[in-house]
Amino acid sequence: MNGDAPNTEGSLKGRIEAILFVAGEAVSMKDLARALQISNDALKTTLDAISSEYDYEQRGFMLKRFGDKVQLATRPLYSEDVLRLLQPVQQQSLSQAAMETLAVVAYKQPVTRAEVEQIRGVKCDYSLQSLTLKGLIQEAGRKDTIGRPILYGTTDMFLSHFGIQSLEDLPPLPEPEHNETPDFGEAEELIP
Amino acid sequence: MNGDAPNTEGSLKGRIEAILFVAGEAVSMKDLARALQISNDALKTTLDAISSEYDYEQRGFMLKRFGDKVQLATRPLYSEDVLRLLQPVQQQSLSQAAMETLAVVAYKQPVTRAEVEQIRGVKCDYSLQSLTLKGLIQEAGRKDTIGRPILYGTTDMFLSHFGIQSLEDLPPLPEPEHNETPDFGEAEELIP
Amino acid sequence: MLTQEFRLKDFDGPLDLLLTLIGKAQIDIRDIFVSEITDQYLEIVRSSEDLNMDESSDFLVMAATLLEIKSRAMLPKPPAPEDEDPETELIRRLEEYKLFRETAENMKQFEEASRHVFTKLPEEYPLPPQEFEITGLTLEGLTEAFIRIWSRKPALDDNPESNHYAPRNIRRDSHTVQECMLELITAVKKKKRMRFEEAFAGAPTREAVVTYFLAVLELLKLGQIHLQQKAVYSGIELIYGRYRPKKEEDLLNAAEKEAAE
Repeated sequence: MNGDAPNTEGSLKGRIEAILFVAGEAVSMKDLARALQISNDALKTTLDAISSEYDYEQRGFMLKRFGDKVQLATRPLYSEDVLRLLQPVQQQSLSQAAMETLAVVAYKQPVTRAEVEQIRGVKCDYSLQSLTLKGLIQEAGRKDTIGRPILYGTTDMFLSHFGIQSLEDLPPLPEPEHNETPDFGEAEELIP
Repeated sequence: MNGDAPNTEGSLKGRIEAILFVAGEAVSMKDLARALQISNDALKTTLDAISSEYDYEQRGFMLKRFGDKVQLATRPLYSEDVLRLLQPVQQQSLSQAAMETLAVVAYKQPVTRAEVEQIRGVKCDYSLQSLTLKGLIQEAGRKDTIGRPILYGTTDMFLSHFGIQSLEDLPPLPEPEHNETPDFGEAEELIP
Repeated sequence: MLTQEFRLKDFDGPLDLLLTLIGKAQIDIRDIFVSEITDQYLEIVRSSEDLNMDESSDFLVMAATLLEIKSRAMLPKPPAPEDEDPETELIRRLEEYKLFRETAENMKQFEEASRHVFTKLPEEYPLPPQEFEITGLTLEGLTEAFIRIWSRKPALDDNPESNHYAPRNIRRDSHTVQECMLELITAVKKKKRMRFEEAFAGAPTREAVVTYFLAVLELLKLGQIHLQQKAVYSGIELIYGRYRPKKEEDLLNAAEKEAAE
């Protein structure tokens, strides 16, 4: 800290801070100097001092200066903290339905909704949508067939959630009892 | 200034400042501690440090603390500067009637309308209603008696309106003038 | 004249007014009652004709109390009463009220000080999409989920031997509407009339019931049968052929109706 000794009348810095804080938006230097009844040069010097003080101490605020204007703003360094307060991360566990859908997408990707539904035997619109919102799956192109349905695949966030580097690290599926491995290509033809 | 050495990751003080600046409104200590991922105690210590730093340096800001909440606000010392340039909306002061009703509620809470009226000697429906609308008082349960009348108590907004941290900061009730006269059995309970 | 300085709307009630009068006259609360204060008080009550009812009743109570006190003071003292006499009670209430009025005054100073504190509005901060922290995700869970689907599948199939991915046979519907119509119309034609329930006698399954019902509706539409119910809730009968009114006017009405349509 420099020699900004406290005194009963407050400090020029304090006066400027109070004004900029309440203003919220950018204030013109001209208006500021007039309100403080000081010269433009004196104002500039003090703004420089405040600015470097904020920067040096890495305060939560910084002075944004552009053109003739000056504005109090938050330091970008702390934006994550701000976000964490404004939008706390929501903890959720996956429902059994969502987990099954995710399993199908993970092992059979890229896969269409109809294919997932056929394997699970139930409608999967909701769980596919919810998994997409949670960032675990995403659209991975379109299938070159009638209606060009969306193909789903897993995301990088999926890998990181399961702590694996690539899809190859997924545990192998146990062999089905009937050795015929499912063939999805043909499965569609079942339905005339 | 104390040894809040700048570092590349910023400081806890800076993080708190940034959050309070963006929030504008009062933030609960619980939410703040969660966003910062620190303990309540660590938060309290840091808030105390920020607060005394601001006070010592007579910065433009101060920490307004009431109930479980904390808010960044301007130092009253600089209110003239703020008013001169910005003409912000000043909080309205209460009417005599409302202030008296509020005083009774503040010191006797939880208290029923009938009890307030008994002390003030007039009907208080209107002032109780208007204080409730202003968010200064609120229903604080029901009295376990005939008719189960509403009990009134003060709110956090009440603390904020009077710039105090807790009910303990209220000025003590003045001593009755004639200590020996008449029967003040009840009146003694007035003094918290 | 002291009383003319007071305008009633500035006061919030009798206690308030009384305290103000006491303050103006600089008289100890305990010495007020037979003094000129009561006169002033009554004078105010008398001179204000535009009091509203609530205020008036408050004032009347206070006036009555004061009058009682005044008349007591003029009479020889009766033996000490058991209850708190009105004078003591009024003093007590005034004292208590006075405390709160002074406190309200103190609180005003706090309020005034806090009026010089300003806050700012929240910043508009663009928020990224909501982040979820998903708990309980394990690779084991993922494979288990897949196995679960696997093991559930055969049970759903018609043939437990086949797995889900083997070709399935899709059977033809056992009952078609046409078949049911033919069956029903043959039966009704033979019997002339038939109970509604009887029409479904040959339906072994829920699907078949639906098919027979559709067949009844279809026959009705084509005019091959009509339905008759003798009273509300009584049995419905299927009758062969289109409904033909017996009376001439009915016939006429029906003809008109048909023409209108």
